[in-house]
Amino acid sequence: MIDVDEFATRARGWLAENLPPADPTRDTFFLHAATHPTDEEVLARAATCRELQRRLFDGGFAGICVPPEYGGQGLTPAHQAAFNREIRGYDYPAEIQASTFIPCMAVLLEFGTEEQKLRHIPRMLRGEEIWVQLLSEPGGGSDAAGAVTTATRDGENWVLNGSKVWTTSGWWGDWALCLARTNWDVEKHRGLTVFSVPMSAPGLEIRQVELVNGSKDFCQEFLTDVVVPDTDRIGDVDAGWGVMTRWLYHERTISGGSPYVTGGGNRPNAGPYDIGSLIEAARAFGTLDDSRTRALLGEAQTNVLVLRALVEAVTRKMAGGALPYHAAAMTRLFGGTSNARRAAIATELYGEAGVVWSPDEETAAQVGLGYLTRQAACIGGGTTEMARNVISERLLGMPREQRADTVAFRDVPRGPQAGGSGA
Amino acid sequence: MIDVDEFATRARGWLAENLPPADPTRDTFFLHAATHPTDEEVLARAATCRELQRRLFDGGFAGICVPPEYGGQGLTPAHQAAFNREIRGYDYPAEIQASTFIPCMAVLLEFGTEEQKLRHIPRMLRGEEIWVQLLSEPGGGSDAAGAVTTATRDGENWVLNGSKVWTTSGWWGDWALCLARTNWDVEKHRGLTVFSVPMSAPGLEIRQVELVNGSKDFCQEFLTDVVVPDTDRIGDVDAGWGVMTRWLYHERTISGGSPYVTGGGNRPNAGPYDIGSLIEAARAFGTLDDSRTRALLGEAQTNVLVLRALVEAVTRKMAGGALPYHAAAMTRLFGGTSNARRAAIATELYGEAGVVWSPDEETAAQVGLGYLTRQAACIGGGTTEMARNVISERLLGMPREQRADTVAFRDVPRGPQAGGSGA
Amino acid sequence: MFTQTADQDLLEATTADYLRVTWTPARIRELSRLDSPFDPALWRRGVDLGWTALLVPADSGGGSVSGNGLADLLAVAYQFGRHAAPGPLIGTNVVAAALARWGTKEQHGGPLAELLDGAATAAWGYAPRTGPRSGNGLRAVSSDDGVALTGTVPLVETGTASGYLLLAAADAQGLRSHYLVPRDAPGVRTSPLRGIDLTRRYQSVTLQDATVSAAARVGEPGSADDHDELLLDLTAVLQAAEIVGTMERAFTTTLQWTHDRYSFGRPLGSYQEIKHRMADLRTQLEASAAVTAKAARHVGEGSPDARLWASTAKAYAGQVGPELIQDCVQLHGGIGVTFEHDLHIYLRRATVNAQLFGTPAAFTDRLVSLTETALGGGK
Amino acid sequence: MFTQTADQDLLEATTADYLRVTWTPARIRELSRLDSPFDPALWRRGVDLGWTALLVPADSGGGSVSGNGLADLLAVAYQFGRHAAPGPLIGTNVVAAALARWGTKEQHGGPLAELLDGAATAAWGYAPRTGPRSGNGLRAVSSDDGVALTGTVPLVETGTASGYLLLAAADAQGLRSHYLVPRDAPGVRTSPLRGIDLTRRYQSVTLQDATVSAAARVGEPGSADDHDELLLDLTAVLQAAEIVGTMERAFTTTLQWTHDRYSFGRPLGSYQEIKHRMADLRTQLEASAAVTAKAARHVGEGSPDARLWASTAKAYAGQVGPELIQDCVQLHGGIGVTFEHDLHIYLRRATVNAQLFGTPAAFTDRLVSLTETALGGGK
Repeated sequence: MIDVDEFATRARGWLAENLPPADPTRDTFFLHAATHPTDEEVLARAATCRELQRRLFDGGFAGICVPPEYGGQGLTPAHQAAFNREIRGYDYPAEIQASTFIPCMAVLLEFGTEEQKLRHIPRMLRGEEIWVQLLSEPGGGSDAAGAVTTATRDGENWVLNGSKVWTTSGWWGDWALCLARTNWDVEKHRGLTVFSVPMSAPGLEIRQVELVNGSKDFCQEFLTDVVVPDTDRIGDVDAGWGVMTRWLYHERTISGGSPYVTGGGNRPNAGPYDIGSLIEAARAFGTLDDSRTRALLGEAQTNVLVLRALVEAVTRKMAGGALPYHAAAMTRLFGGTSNARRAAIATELYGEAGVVWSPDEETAAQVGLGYLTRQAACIGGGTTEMARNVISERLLGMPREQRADTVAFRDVPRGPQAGGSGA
Repeated sequence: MIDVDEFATRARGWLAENLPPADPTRDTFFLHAATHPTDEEVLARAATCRELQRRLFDGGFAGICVPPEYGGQGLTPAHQAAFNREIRGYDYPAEIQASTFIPCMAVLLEFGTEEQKLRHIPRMLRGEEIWVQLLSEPGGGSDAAGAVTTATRDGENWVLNGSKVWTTSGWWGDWALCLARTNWDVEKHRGLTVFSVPMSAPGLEIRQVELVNGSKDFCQEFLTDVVVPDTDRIGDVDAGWGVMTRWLYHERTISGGSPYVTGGGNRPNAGPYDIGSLIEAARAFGTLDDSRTRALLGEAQTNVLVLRALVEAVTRKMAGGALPYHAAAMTRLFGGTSNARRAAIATELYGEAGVVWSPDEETAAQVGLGYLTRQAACIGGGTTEMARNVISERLLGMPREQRADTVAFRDVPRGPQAGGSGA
Repeated sequence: MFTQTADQDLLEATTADYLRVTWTPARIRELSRLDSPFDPALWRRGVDLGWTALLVPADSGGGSVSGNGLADLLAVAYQFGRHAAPGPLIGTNVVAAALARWGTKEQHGGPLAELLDGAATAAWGYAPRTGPRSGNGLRAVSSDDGVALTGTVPLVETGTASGYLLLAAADAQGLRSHYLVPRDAPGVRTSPLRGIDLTRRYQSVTLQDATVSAAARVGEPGSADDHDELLLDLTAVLQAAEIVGTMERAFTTTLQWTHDRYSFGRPLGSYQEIKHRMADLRTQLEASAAVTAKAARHVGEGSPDARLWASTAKAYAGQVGPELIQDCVQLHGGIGVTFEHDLHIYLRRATVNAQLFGTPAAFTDRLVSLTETALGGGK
Repeated sequence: MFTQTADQDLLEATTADYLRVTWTPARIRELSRLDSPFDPALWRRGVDLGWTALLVPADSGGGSVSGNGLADLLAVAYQFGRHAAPGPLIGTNVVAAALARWGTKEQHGGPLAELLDGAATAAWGYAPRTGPRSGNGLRAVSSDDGVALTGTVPLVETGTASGYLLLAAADAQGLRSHYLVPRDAPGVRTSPLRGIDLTRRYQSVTLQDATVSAAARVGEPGSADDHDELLLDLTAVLQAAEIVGTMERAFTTTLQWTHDRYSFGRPLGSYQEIKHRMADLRTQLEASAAVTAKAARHVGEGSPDARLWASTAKAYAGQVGPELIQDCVQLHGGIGVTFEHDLHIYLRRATVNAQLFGTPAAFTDRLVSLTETALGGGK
């Protein structure tokens, strides 16, 4: 196997020849953008991502940790990490790392049949298949295992009915992993099955969801008699929760530690909350030497640095066995709350300028709109409340909450708004 | 009945003749004192309180809202309020308003027999009987109805065994209201009875509890075969919870609204957290014009003013029926948390000076020691957690917590430390 | 939310009825797509309910229903918050109050009457002295033609096209005076701003030798510094009242949600952590309402403590209001950050009210200065 | 709490064993009644475990067990926090580090050797530039007799009677240099201070022509400003480590309490609101440990980011540490504010560490200044 340094050297040369530089002014991440791309712009960018991914594949840098039989390079996480360092400053297909590679490709690698892997993974690595997640449901909230989208067996096929939501990039994805209920007569975790579904399947309608800040990247899907062949089932029937556990694990590696993504993963850049940007704003406002302003700036930056130290420490301790896997919930909690706090700090620093701005004040607009969606940092990818449950029950061993959902799923109380959008 | 203004005029004249001025340097309230009185000093002050109370009685100003047959003046809360305004600036027996008059006298007035009232209330009003509360128990926490101190019937007497704690002024009180369990075979609220007990009763041992700040005003009592005649029972056998409900209600009126106390009740003065004191400190430190310091000062004072507005509004709304009685839990919650926050603010303002001080820096010492006991503001008189339960369940009508104590009390799980001090 | 008289209840109820029908959340979302959502006819119908009369004495054409016009207006502003209704309610009332107190008879007969019958709206061109939105300040040069005003005003709310601006300008001696400037006066140029409120729109204003008659001055020469402080008190109380309205609406919506929404087979509201948060939020709501009502009473009566209470109300409600609504968003989960849900309408309104016309931090500092003065050591 | 080498684990374990037996909570409560709780024999036995050697290179008589002495000392300080053990651990180590780095051969042979074998302890007389404890600063006047020091040092920790003080004094040109001053030097007068820590005692120091030999200077003339910053980094990291120890002890105690204590027939820990608070506290504990360990690595290695991480560690742990313990007190109820309970001894230690040698706010400001500099726009 090629040694890591040599690999890095080779990558450095190849990148300089083959990838364009990143455009620092382009903010690909919906949470901070004050203006949002048109659908045409999104599709154009998706095409670019496919093309960039294809270049990586052709250059021998796609799927660095993926076995060669599926089109990968068969190298180690250390090689991927080295490549991720080298690729800084280049444009790369950031928008398809999640969810195509994590969690979807990672799940396929673990649970797919040989046929499924051979069919999909090379196409993923060549940028030909973009995958999304049909996971959350309108009535579901934090309870992934409470899915009510139903798959009914029909000979060699399954027929899916229900609704999914919070599908990032849903409207321009090619394929999806989809969690569905295949048995209502057992406890909720024991009646789930995972399928792969083409997003173009008949009966699958996609609607873009507009967020408070104008973003339309999330989608809601309505499944009406969508037919899926049994050969597209991922894992055993009614064994979907086992798949889900790993699915959710891989999804969480977005904040670091996945061997399957190129670049830093789709981590949002700091945008208007970056300390440099905040300091610059305070200087422009003439408040930089004000001690209250400095206390806020320092708090914002303390949050960033402590989070960095925490992620490193928890990752190290989990790797060494000093902390169990559930300890990752601490980084999720700290990350969410500290992110939300930074949005509040920015709003406080900007004051009047953060709620009303002139058309050329792009950063102020980002602060204003960012404040409106700040709780997304504590909701998306599992709420901070769920993280607190995990920490207290799994890490600290405190008593589990009383549950009313351990009976057959069909008898679980679902409340007056069950299945509805709840709005 | 004498008209309120006339009564106030009469009081004004009488006070000028008969009561000494208050000594503003004397802090009678343990929470803020950095140095604590010796036992001798406490007893001397108690004697002064008795003497002052006697003067009030002789002057016709004791028990303003108490019926004349029990030694009171038979007037209205408006008269009491007018008197409380007039007495500002005079020394008055602040230390025996609570618990002698509220809750003890108030409970006797509601639940005592005619004989009990005639026997005790005039003596209370003359300063001859100081009453304390034997209520909390070492293993009890927030659950007043979970008392395990037991009263067993023995002919015309009851025999009490158990332990009580957090008895303010316990070691120099004359009599006590005592809550005891008289029936272990029914649900916890239905097996309680209230008794009056002389603090000098044989078998009643009293130990002063030292707090973190050096205060020794609280006591723990150990009851070993304490004999109480049935004629000292307050209310019916096993009907103690009905008494308790009112007992706790009267106790809470310490923060305003009781017709039975002279002066402002035993409300702690602001001490080192008073905004004037904080501003003076900041000026001495040279930080008064620092914007961070001003933000902290402003937050401290905002807390004070908002609490004042909240108490007034809730009191007014409860009186007018716009809010139920349980709304008072909001003032308890806000009062507790805002008090604790003020202690943190003072510590932040004092910085180095609030943790190490020279012997002559009395206010700094108060800040340092006050920080150590700051949670007392969120614990004493019912924790803020209990207040949140009350607000959510009683005021907002949210679902009640799952309970494990609705069976016969003897079968309620009490955990490994039941009955112990828990330390 | 406030303890008030039967007449105040009636004023609040008619306002609430009108706003509920007129400004549904769906309608507000539609208006957000428009460049100019102000509707003169709808505004006039609101004005007919008394919205602009309350801070103006009866002998100037207005009238209070309780003797304390600000306390009356409190409930109107509260309902504006509950419905995130467009205005311009606060600016028009504040300018009307200024004209009623300090205006000439001519100003009462003309502009004030227009505000009172809804023909025009007004905005107060307040600029903080420091921070990101501190304006350059206007300069006033007197001549035989009148007074020429030059400079920029960072931000005023829009309304009727031919409405009024109350602007402070300094003369050569540095004395600041207020002037009532028609929006369409020559030399007045406005540029649209963007912001987070869906229906309230703001402009920056540039004046270049915008000339008004000497009779456009409001109040004695040099009185603007003092008068600004009073207008700031009025604005702060009304903003706080709107914030309380947004808080109430978000809280009530969320309480219902915790009842209807089930998680793991149990209502969300049966989880103790959720219950305790709701208890905290309910307490903050009550506290915000309490301090705002107290401020309205004091400012409306012109009591010595008026400024202290106005500052406290804005400092407190401005701090906890948006945070309360953010917690409501959190309790809703993902749906709470979608445009089709209503919560953000109230979050936007609360946040704009909190930050404009003096941030909570600025009012906190003001409170400290007032306290210093009251204690005798102030600057 | 930290990821460390086997040698570091051993150092921590022997320290923990010794402290647990020697400084029981009951013993600490007893010592709080004494005027002078320092015990030279007990200190020497601790020093024999290596407590004062870690920041001193082997060729100066010290030695690290991992190559990064500060990372080693981290675990010792952490255990000091867990036991609220008296020292003076931090001051002695910081002065030892100063002597090792900048001291003369004579200073290595004399005072440093005494610190290394436990015969003496030392204190660094740091005075913040602003705020309540800003000292007047010392002045140094050189003559043939040596250097005469005059002025006050607001606060030093006590230790051995004949120990050392490391003090910075400014000469006539305003250049500040460090001097090693014996506590019992003529002209040195101490006054006892009081405070919230039960066993750590502090004094203020007044020097009146306290004359030391010119050889008492530590480091080049005028180097004290720079050197103070490094000593501040070391102190901040060690204080943060002690705070993490107090947090861990309070948290663990409280977790057990929520298991054992029943309320309304259920363990306290079965209430969701309590569970979520414990989750928050556990996360703050882990975060404090993480940032402190990272700071120790960077400062110990002298990396370019050392000062940034040291400031962050003290700012963060100093802020959340005492608050975490206060929440533990709250979860205990009334018993948590009694003298006989142990919680307050950790609260005291955490709070003293947070506030002395630079408050969390001061380090937050320092962090911003460092960031400004790193971004190229700093002052």
